[in-house]
Amino acid sequence: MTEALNASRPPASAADTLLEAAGLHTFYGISHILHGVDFAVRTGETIGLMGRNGMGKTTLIKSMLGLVRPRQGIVSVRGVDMTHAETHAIARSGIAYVPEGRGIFPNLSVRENLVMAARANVKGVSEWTFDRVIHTFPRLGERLNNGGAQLSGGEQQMLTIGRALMTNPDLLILDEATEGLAPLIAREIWGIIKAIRASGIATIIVDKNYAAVMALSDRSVVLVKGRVVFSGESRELSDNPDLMHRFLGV
Amino acid sequence: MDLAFFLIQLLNGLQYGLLLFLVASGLTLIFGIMGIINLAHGSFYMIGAYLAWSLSSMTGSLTAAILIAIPLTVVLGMGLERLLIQHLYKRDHLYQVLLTYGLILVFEELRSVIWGDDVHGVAVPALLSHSIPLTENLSYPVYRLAISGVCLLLAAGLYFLIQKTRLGMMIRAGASNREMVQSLGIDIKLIYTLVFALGIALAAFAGMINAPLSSVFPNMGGGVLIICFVVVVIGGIGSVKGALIASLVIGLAETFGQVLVPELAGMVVYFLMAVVLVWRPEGLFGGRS
Amino acid sequence: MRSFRFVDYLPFLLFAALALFPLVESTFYTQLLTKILIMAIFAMSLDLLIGYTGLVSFGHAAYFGLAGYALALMGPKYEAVSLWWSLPAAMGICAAFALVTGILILRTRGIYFIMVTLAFAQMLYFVFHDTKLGGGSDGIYIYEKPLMKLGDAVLIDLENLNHFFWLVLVLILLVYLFLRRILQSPFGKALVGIKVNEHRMRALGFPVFRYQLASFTLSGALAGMAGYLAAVQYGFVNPEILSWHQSGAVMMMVILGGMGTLYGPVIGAFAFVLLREFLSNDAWTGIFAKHWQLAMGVFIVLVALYLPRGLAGVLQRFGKKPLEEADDE
Amino acid sequence: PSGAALAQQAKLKVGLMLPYTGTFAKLGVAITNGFKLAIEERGGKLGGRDIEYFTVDDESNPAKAPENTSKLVQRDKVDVVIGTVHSGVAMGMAKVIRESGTLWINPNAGADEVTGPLCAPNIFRTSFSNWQTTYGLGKVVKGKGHKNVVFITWKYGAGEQAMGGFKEGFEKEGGKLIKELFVPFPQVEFQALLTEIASIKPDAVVAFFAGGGAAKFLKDYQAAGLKGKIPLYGSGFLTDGVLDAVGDAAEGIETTLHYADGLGTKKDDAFRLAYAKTYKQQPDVYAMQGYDAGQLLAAGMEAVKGNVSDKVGMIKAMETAKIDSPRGAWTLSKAHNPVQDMYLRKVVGKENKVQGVAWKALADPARGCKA
Amino acid sequence: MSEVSSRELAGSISSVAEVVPILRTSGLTKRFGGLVAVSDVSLDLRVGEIHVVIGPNGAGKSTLTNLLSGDLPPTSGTVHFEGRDIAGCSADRVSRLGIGRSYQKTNIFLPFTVFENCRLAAQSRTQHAFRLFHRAPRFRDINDKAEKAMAAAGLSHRADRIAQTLSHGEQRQLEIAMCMATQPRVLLLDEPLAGMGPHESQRMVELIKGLAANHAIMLIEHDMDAVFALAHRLTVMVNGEVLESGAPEDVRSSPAVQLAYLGGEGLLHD
Ligand SMILES: Nc1ncnc2c1ncn2[C@@H]1O[C@H](COP(=O)(O)OP(=O)(O)OP(=O)(O)O)[C@@H](O)[C@H]1O
Ligand SMILES: Nc1ncnc2c1ncn2[C@@H]1O[C@H](COP(=O)(O)OP(=O)(O)OP(=O)(O)O)[C@@H](O)[C@H]1O
Ligand SMILES: [Mg+2]
Ligand SMILES: [Mg+2]
Repeated sequence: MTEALNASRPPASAADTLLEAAGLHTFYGISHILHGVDFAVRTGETIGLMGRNGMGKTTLIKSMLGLVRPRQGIVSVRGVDMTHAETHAIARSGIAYVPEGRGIFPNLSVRENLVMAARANVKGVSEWTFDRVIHTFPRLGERLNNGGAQLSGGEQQMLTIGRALMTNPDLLILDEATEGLAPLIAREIWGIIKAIRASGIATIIVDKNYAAVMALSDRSVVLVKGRVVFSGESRELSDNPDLMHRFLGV
Repeated sequence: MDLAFFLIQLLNGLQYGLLLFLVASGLTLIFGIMGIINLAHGSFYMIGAYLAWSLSSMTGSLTAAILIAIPLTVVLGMGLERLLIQHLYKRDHLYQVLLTYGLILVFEELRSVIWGDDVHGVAVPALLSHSIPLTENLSYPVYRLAISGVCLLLAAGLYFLIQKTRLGMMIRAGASNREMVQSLGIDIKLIYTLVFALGIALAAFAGMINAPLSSVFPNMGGGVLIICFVVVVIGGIGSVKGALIASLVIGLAETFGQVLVPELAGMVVYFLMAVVLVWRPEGLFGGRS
Repeated sequence: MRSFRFVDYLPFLLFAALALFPLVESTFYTQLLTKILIMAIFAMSLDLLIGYTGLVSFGHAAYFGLAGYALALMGPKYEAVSLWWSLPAAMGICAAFALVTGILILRTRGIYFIMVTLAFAQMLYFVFHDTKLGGGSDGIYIYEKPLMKLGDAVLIDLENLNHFFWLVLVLILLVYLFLRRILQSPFGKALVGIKVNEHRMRALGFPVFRYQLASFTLSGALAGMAGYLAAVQYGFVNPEILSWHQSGAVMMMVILGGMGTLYGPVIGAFAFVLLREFLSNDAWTGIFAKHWQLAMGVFIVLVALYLPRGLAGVLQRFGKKPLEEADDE
Repeated sequence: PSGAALAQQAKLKVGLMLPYTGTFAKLGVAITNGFKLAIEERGGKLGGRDIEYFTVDDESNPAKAPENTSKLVQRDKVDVVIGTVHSGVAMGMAKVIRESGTLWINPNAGADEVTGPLCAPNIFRTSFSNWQTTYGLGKVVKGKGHKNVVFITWKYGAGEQAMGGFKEGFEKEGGKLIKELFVPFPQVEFQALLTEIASIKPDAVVAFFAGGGAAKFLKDYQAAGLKGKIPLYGSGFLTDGVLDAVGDAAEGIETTLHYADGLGTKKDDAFRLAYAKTYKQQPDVYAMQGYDAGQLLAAGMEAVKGNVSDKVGMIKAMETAKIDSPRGAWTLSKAHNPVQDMYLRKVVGKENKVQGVAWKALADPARGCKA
Repeated sequence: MSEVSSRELAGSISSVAEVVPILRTSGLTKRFGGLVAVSDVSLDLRVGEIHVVIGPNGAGKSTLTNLLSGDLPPTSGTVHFEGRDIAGCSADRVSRLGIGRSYQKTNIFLPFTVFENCRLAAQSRTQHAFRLFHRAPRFRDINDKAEKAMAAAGLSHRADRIAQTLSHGEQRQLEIAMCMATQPRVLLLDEPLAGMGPHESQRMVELIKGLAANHAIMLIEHDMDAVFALAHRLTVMVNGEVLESGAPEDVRSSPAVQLAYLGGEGLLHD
């Protein structure tokens, strides 16, 4: 199965780079977190971003989204420099973000959480609609009028993913999207990611389930202490227990 | 108390309550929905009243004055949000308290410099200047009733905006997590600027259409400030419906308080607030989470 | 190694300098300073709530004013009461009032808390404003200042401005040391924990309500001390001293000065009173004196914008550590 | 040079403690103007001495009153304090003034106590006591044939005192005050009580309000349809300074006050002309009271030839002075409150036109004054 | 004081549990409006036993924890702790009785240092609370407890970091450390491994295993590897009800559980 997944994707050319970060240095106050990180996602590509706790995965994502301002380096979307663009502008260019620890709006109902985010993609097409999201996560359909804070942890997670899909992104960034999901649902999420991938939407996956990540992604990037220590085909990594142990502690 | 008398007092109370809602509507938006503590709310109410007075004495018509003044207050609101308020969203709410307290002083003094310290009146538009007789010696001014109508419209409009439109959802979402809203591709900064300006304009608008009833005088904002907060809080923060009901309740309580327990009339509102909040710590309609 | 931190010793340096003040300056400024110190005590008591317990009280003047009225109504009209018992009694009354109201008020949180404190204060305001209990809206005089005697000897003559000043100075130092000590104790740490994350504190097993109530009561009592002194100073109380304007003013002092620092509110009290003094004095600001509110307003706006920790934040640059740990180790 | 001569060269320090910001700012300015006009008319000197002014904005805040007063008394060491508008502030001033013994001329605040229980040799008033503004009105209202009357005012000291004065005067004439209505101070929502008035159907209504509240009351009274059905009377403050604001809502309303428009006396005309010329606006009752404060001070200063240290002499002169005021000549009662004519005025257009004298040389009873 | 049925005895054969449950619920029910989030749940916890509760999202696991910890009052039913009914007790009472919990959604003191977070937690267990005139950092016993808790959760190297500046996973570790610092006898752990990487998870699993010796532990987890590594007893909840409860192996093979929760578990795992 893993074979098939990887084989179906021809390597993308550099020309259709969707999101790119070059030489990022990010600080929180005086602590230097990212040390010159290069990172790129091409159209339709799925990337697994891995690393142990506190290595800078989330920081990298936030730096690219303008939620944290890198002190050095360039972020560009489809070749356009967006280093200093506002977060909403970056998001508008077709990027959706599922943050770790969720980020639902507790004072909005489930329905409102979804509806407020609805947007067509950059080409004006809406593949993901309210109905489709509810169909994907029937559990949410049963809780439409619950406040966001009145959901179980896993329901909140589904809501966040559903909300991101409502923006019809070209690139979906999932930071620990399966955290707290029951195996069955987690499997569903992986299934959805697979489907998303098949539909040509690019994804960045950060997840503790390294096996699933590597199985689903075209390429893997591993961070250690804010530096990219591995970047290449996922298989390369998964086939090399030594690397796995050195970088990921497994 | 005979029945007719009682009914008229009931009308008084409801009408006064609607007036309160009118004045508090801007605060419902800025404080109740956006979560910004704006002590200068009364100042914008005052500015509205003074604008109504000075522009209507220039143009000779209150309607014209209002039409000119509203864009002015929107611009003022946008300017303030961009220049000042915006920098405080990430900080402790109490800095908003400090800043808007400073603004009260600034606006009060500017008012004195620009418009002086006199008491002024604004004429009721001729169309609405008659009264409807209720009893042999009591009648009801049509203008008051007209304002009540405007209040109800405003309440409905606000409710629709906040609860039913996507914009309303975005505003509410922004109050809980701005970063997340931005990550969804929504320019929350712009939205907040506009909504803040709308709130300011509402406060000023209340001052304008209230000017013929209340007259225009220095410090007129100070008196309404607290009562507006009381309205929003009793109703439950974030609830337009709550604010409306709270204003009606307060209107009735004050009206009947003055008649039935005149010695305690001053306290009635605060007593009511204390009771409501001790009984329901989140206000009448507050707190979804 | 314990490094020398300027901020730690500043209060004591200031204290020494202030103690000499009446010897070199005229009565008015001594009196003004006395008043500032009284407000500073008041502001510190509020900081215990706002800055450390996370309870923003917008009705703190209630306790301040109540103590004033307690003094005015406590003694016989034309005879001096003894400070020995009247001050504790006034503070006790405030503490009791804070305890009782606190039990009700502490059911609410956040902005609702702000408003219920206001409500209780306003009710008290109208009690004194609308009834003849304390002279109605015109207020009531305290004809004789309290006496501080030991046996038959008068220890401190409160009619003497300098003596009164020194009394207030000693009291503020005591209050400061007292609060500082308390805030470094486990009790104080728990209060800050409650401010930051009440829910978690409860889950950790802290009886949050009791802590809050203790803090509220203590704060009320200290506000009462300030109110008592304020009433003594001018021998006059009227309902305005428990109006929301007064509550607002002291809150501004706390925020302006810097919450959660204890000395911040003291700075705030100085800044608030002195600045107004300076700006509205035409000997200094000439024709602009008439528009002092404008300058004051602009100043406040600028502080809110550019000094994220209030005026005390400027001082903290000297002491290296941030807010939370500024007082231990 | 002798001490007295030295004193003569130094400037006379006059402290003005008045509201310059807030609701009463305009009154503070008018009083200041009036006072300064009186001084200017005397060449800017009193008793041969130049004047140095010290101003304090009291913000109409009673809580700050003692402190503000001591600013003038202790910091600036003024010879005389002129102030203030708000009765509550005046109460706080009295405390400090009585202790320091500084000369105080009160150009407005009408609290009965100031020239009652709190009276003192160094305390003077050139305006009125709250009692005075309505006592004479009792006779007027009764004289119009009204028997059962309702009084409405804010619930605060001044309102209650004005009501007390009216009640005393009215019931002495055989009238009956059937209801006392209070609005919480400073609220301006009158509808409930207007409805109550309509249901009581008294012969007349007497009101004590001022400033913005007065304007609103007059308009509401008219809008409720009561105007023209139940006659409205009041102390003069009801219709002073608000006529521009209320349109025709005040037309025809009769009030009593110690001043009025169109008195037509030489002194008044001269005052009005001079004031209008200097300040480019019409004087009002507050300006007149300030002006008289200046005149009273001048009388004292001239008697002692500028030697303020002769306090006894100065007080004596002021006590016995006959002030030639725009309102008509007046003298001081034993408690240092003006003994003055109360005019009956009627609103005609934008003026409070004088109708006659409601009470000749009315003196405040100065209850509780032991001095 | 409580009768122990033979079935229960049989169920705990694999564990080293004491026979008498320290905490037991019966008929525990919680309604939110029309929704019955927890329905008639009866289970018990024993010292020495790890009782794992699993179930689909929204099954009511966290709500159950909230009922046991006093965060929510039950609609009906009882919670007996050492024989006395604590249903409806406030959260702080329950905590002081010796029932500690961690939160699924990180719930820590963000502006404090890691050490201060743990110190506060440890402080809650002491009698010093109202001793107003002693500096808090001088209490040795408290400090020691805090240090130990940090070490156990593998956070010692972060002791002086402000909690807000920790990464997500580190915050999860702190969450556990704080729970430990209160030295409870009963531990209610709501998805403690969520957000932790495999390496950190491994350490946490060891930690929990070690704690089992003298604690009663209720563990909620979705990480099946951890679940089966730890569970002495397994309860599956679905729609607020207990679907199955017993020895892990038995439960695992139950078709109902397979269908409702596990699915074809491990498809992507290998
Ligand atoms: N707001 C902040 N201020 C200071 N330091 C921070 C902040 N947020 C994160 N850090 C630090 O930056 C480093 C990287 O954090 P980041 O959140 O990017 O890690 P991560 O790889 O996403 O880890 P995890 O898997 O635990 O989520 C960590 O050491 C963390 O302590
Ligand atoms: N305060 C509340 N009001 C209304 N419904 C609620 C509330 N809290 C929880 N719920 C609902 O109760 C159900 C049980 O929630 P709970 O959090 O206990 O689930 P859970 O088993 O912990 O799920 P997860 O594994 O996803 O964390 C959910 O469907 C949730 O939507
Ligand atoms: Mg992360
Ligand atoms: Mg859960």
